[in-house]
Amino acid sequence: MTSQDLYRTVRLIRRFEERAIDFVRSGEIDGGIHPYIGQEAIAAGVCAALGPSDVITSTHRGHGHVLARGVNPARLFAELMGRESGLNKGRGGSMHAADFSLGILGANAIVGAAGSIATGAAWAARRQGRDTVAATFFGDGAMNEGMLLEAFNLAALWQVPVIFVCENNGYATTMPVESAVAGSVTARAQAFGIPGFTIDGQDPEKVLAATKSAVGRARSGKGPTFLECTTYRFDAHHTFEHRARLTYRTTEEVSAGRSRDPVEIQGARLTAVDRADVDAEVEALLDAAAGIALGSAHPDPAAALAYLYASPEVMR
Amino acid sequence: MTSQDLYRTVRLIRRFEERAIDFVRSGEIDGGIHPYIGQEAIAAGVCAALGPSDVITSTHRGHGHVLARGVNPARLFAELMGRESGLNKGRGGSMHAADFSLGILGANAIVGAAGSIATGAAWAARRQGRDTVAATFFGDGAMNEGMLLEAFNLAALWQVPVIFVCENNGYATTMPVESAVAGSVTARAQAFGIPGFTIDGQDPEKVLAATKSAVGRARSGKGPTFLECTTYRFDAHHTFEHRARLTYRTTEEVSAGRSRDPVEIQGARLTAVDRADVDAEVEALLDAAAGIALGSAHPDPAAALAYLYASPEVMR
Amino acid sequence: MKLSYLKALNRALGDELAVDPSVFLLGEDIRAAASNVTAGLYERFGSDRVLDTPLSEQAFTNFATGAALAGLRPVIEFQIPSLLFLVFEQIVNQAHKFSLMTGGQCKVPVTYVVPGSGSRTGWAGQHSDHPYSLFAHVGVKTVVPATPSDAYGLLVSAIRDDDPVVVFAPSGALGVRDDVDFSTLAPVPLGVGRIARAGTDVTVVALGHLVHDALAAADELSSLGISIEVFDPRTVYPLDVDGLAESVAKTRRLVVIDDSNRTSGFAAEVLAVAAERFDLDAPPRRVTRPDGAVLPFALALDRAVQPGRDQLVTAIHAVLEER
Amino acid sequence: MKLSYLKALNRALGDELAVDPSVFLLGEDIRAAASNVTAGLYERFGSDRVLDTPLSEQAFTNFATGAALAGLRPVIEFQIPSLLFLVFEQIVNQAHKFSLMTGGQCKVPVTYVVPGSGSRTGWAGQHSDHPYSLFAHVGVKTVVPATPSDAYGLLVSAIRDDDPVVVFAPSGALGVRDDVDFSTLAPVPLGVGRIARAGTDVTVVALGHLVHDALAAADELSSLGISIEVFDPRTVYPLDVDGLAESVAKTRRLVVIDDSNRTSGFAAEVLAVAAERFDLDAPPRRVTRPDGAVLPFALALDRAVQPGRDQLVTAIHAVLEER
Ligand SMILES: Cc1ncc(C[n+]2csc(CCOP(=O)(O)OP(=O)(O)O)c2C)c(N)n1
Ligand SMILES: Cc1ncc(C[n+]2csc(CCOP(=O)(O)OP(=O)(O)O)c2C)c(N)n1
Ligand SMILES: [Mg+2]
Ligand SMILES: [Mg+2]
Repeated sequence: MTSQDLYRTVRLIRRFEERAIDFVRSGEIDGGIHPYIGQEAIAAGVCAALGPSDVITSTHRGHGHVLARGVNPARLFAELMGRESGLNKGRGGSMHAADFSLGILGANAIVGAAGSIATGAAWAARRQGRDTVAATFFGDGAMNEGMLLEAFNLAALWQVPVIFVCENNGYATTMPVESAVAGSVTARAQAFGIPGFTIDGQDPEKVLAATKSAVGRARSGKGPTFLECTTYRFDAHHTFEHRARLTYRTTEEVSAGRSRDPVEIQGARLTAVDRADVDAEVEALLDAAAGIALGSAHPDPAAALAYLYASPEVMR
Repeated sequence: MTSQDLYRTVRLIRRFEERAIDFVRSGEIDGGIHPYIGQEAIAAGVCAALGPSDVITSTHRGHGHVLARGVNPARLFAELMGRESGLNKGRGGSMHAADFSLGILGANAIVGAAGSIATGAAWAARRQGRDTVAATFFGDGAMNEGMLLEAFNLAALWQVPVIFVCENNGYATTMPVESAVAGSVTARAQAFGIPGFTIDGQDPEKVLAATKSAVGRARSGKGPTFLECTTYRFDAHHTFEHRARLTYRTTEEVSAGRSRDPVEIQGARLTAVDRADVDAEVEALLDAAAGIALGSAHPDPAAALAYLYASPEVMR
Repeated sequence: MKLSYLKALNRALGDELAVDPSVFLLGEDIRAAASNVTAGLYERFGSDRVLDTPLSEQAFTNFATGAALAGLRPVIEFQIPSLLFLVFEQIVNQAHKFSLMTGGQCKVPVTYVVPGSGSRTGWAGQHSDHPYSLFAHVGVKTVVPATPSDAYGLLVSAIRDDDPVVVFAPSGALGVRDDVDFSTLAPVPLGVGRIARAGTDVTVVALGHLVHDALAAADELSSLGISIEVFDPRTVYPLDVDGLAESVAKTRRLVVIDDSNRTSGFAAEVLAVAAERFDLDAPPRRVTRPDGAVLPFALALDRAVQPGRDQLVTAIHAVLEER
Repeated sequence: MKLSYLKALNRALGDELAVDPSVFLLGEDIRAAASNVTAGLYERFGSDRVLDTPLSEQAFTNFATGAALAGLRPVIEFQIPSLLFLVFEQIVNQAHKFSLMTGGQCKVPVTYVVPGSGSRTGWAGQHSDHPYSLFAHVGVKTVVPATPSDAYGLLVSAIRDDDPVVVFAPSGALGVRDDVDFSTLAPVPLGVGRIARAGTDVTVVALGHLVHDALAAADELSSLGISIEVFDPRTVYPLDVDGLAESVAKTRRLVVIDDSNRTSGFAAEVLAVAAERFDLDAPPRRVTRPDGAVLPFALALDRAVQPGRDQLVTAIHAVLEER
């Protein structure tokens, strides 16, 4: 994984999200998205440390995770647009993007839910003799969900090869982390006997390095690791905020947060020429992807309940 | 609170439970109980530190808590026997004994549920200008319930005057605490910024002392305290175990556990004469209580749904 | 004056906070009023009365139960209908059961409000449930107001009620506006339905946003000379069976439109009551979500899974033709 | 040979563990087999196949979903029916929804077993629920076997099914024994009911332990010359409507006995189907728990709240007298 690869990923996510926001505005994407802008280094760094047989779970703010894991951007755009060619055939939308062929067990719209799913998947893979490591993403808000804390316990008890990646962007919607998380984020994981580290979530290289050692631990049977990645959400909690007047962050704070931009941090590690090349490459990729998505078919409403059951004969 | 008072409480609980087990055997109590035998020092010590306006919540293994808080043993026996004169008019049974006039907000049959109820009650009392402290009891098994861990967070964030009393008796039914609790019990509370202490749960005086300082903290606005009281359950998880052949503790372990008996530990602090006096007093009290309970009326099945709603006109 | 549904909820909360010091609100992002339901209330009543919670639904639901046991009247806002699944134990097994289990020693006057229940454009499978039938089944008082005036009046009654009450504010109704004189806003008793439109040929039972679909269908059919009576029970549980019986006694034909799944949903209950007690001239019909429904993201699919006006009109024709 | 209901469940688990290496069990105290359902299985299959869990129901339910996504077939034992309330989100909003939401990329073959559902003597308000109608309503496959052979056959089918399935083993049925040749034990397909007793005058629909009450009532009434057909749907969802229709076409009279609450319960669904589709000679009747039922501890009160044989006989007489 070169600096250039990491840059490509963060740049891809950034530009994907900016285009997705445009598609929300233009009405091509119904209902809006939770933009990942500002947090790209985390997805890029974590996924760069994973191998092909590994699995991830994602969140409501999940486009970055699945892009970093290598999904076809055309199929992600198509999913956001509810098209049949979407990752989930248009059935999932922004909060459920999944690609099981890449080990993406799905984004999850319930905060704190996916940690235990990832833990179960990693345990099951190991029990079947596979060398799988799971990485599960969640926000600072999820640290207050009991079901996630329960998952820490299972993972620690059974030495499950899972990496808990907390993206601490300072807020759960409008709730500041200091008003929501008593004690400290890493202490919560450490209390379960899980090694917990706080890392700079704006720097893809740092995230990659930390994840690499966590993957090493997991693969060698040493169990879970917890990574708190400090970061900042540059944009709205959700695009609905572009229309609502929610005041919970000062403009000074937002500017300060934006000043440490993962795209710039990683971009600065490339020559201007290389960077321009990657930028052009990403733009071409996304132009093509958006075009494919916009051109692809809408699913047939008659098949609205397709895939509801594994055995379709259930329905009356 | 004298040594004699504490002894009276542990002795009362012990003998109450022994009689209750007899009533289960004789069929006067339907369905069985979770005996508190061996853990009496905790209920006695904690409740001795509370004042009249304080509140407690209890558990499936709750007779000791409510007795230590001062309920009329006749009404507790009557509740276990499903009589109209029972604490809950025979509607609650062993796992739900409540006496709101004494601030007993109920035992709870769902492990881990009551901690957040106690936290809410304590917060509400304070908001209404009352000087209330809540003590909430739970087992080592409850430490793995996310909803309890969530309660730690709320209590710590909002500096709620609540004392979390973990009775670590080494097992959740048949599950040893070492196989169930990764990390450490107190670390879990400390991770939320709650001062957490491990104390000898077999010695009523030690429990009382620790609770006193926790009550002091709570009353002076310093928020929650967590007390891990190490103890041992002398009898079955539940009286059904008297009939089932569950093997999860060696006889050596059980003997070792029983060797530190709270009744003996506290009894040794009394003169033989004083001790015999208390014993006789307790026996007389329980004789009378059992007699009252056995003689009291069964509720009318026609009123089976009484108290279902605050406004009875709901039912059709 | 125009009153929107959302503003009606907001006004009900503000009025109750003002008149009763034991009322307080808790929930996620209610200080910033992300859903708009609590707009201005933090500024007006302060942090002791409008309590922003961490994402700890189970604990804060039980916290509300505890606060109720200690004498307060908590109102919880839930951002998403499926959060009620997450706190199902806390509502159904705790709050609901305390009164009977303690032999009447206590009351648990907690109100659970879900603004934006049912399908919301783009929110997909895990955010589009409408679980009012579940709460009715377990016997928790359950309210689904259709209009701003009812939203106001039923929410006020829910808060004043001494039992737990769940209030669903369907996203499909949030945009509705009433032309009302604010001074006439008043509590609406739980358990009493209303005739949303009088008619003689068929009784259509509808709840929440579907009342408006039923009214539209009635308009459409009136041009064909078909006279529809729209009965809005307002409360799912307890159900106003007498009001329903009165309507059906007149029309002798019954269709229910219901945004829950078919099996053992609200419509099933209405049909069961009909089977037991009503004399009908044709078998009744229900228009519901399909069994096991999970709402797909793509908008046309999401719509295809929800009960709609076309199906309602078809069902009305069917009960008119049969027998 | 005599086969007890409990042993049948145990045998089904043992057989499936033996034939399919992807099957594994998890739950509380299943190693020591506190409920007896897993007796001997830890010794036979070891700790990787029989996994004792901490009290973390939400996490281990999702853990099972994750394991299923990774290719295993988890079976979870829940000690108490109300634990299903605690994991309602994890079953209904997660396991159930994965297939549709991912566009069919995955399956979630998890089985949830509740040995001892419904009232158990002395366990009182929070441990005596029978929430099968809730799962049927949301569309999770739901099974309530009445006999040991069915307990075996339906549990095997549940484990082999590629969707989540909830299996309720009513405490009132755990003591039932069948005289069976063990070699005849076989899977019983989900969604297919059975005639537990043939008759001509009234169809009584019953599930689980109530099948035995219905059979006893039928015996009692046969001495009065009344011929009862007992229809046991076995699966609450999907419901064998065709089997039911066939029975009712013969008897033209219908009573349902159901251990759930009345409003929008299983009986409501059967009556709704009857109202829509069946020609009956008398209004159907349902015998259920009362609405909002919380089971009081005192035994006589607990019994008074449960649907019983006397009420069933009264209801049967009622449908025979009317019209
Ligand atoms: C259990 C649950 N509670 C509430 C919500 C509504 N909700 C969606 S995102 C969000 C904030 C999440 O904050 P955090 O975990 O920090 O993630 P971030 O949005 O900052 O990425 C909330 C409250 C939800 N989806 N699930
Ligand atoms: C949430 C929940 N899960 C499981 C049970 C069943 N159960 C009752 S007591 C118990 C063990 C509790 O262990 P612990 O908390 O250590 O308390 P102890 O019994 O040792 O006093 C279990 C599993 C329950 N009542 N509630
Ligand atoms: Mg956040
Ligand atoms: Mg214990």
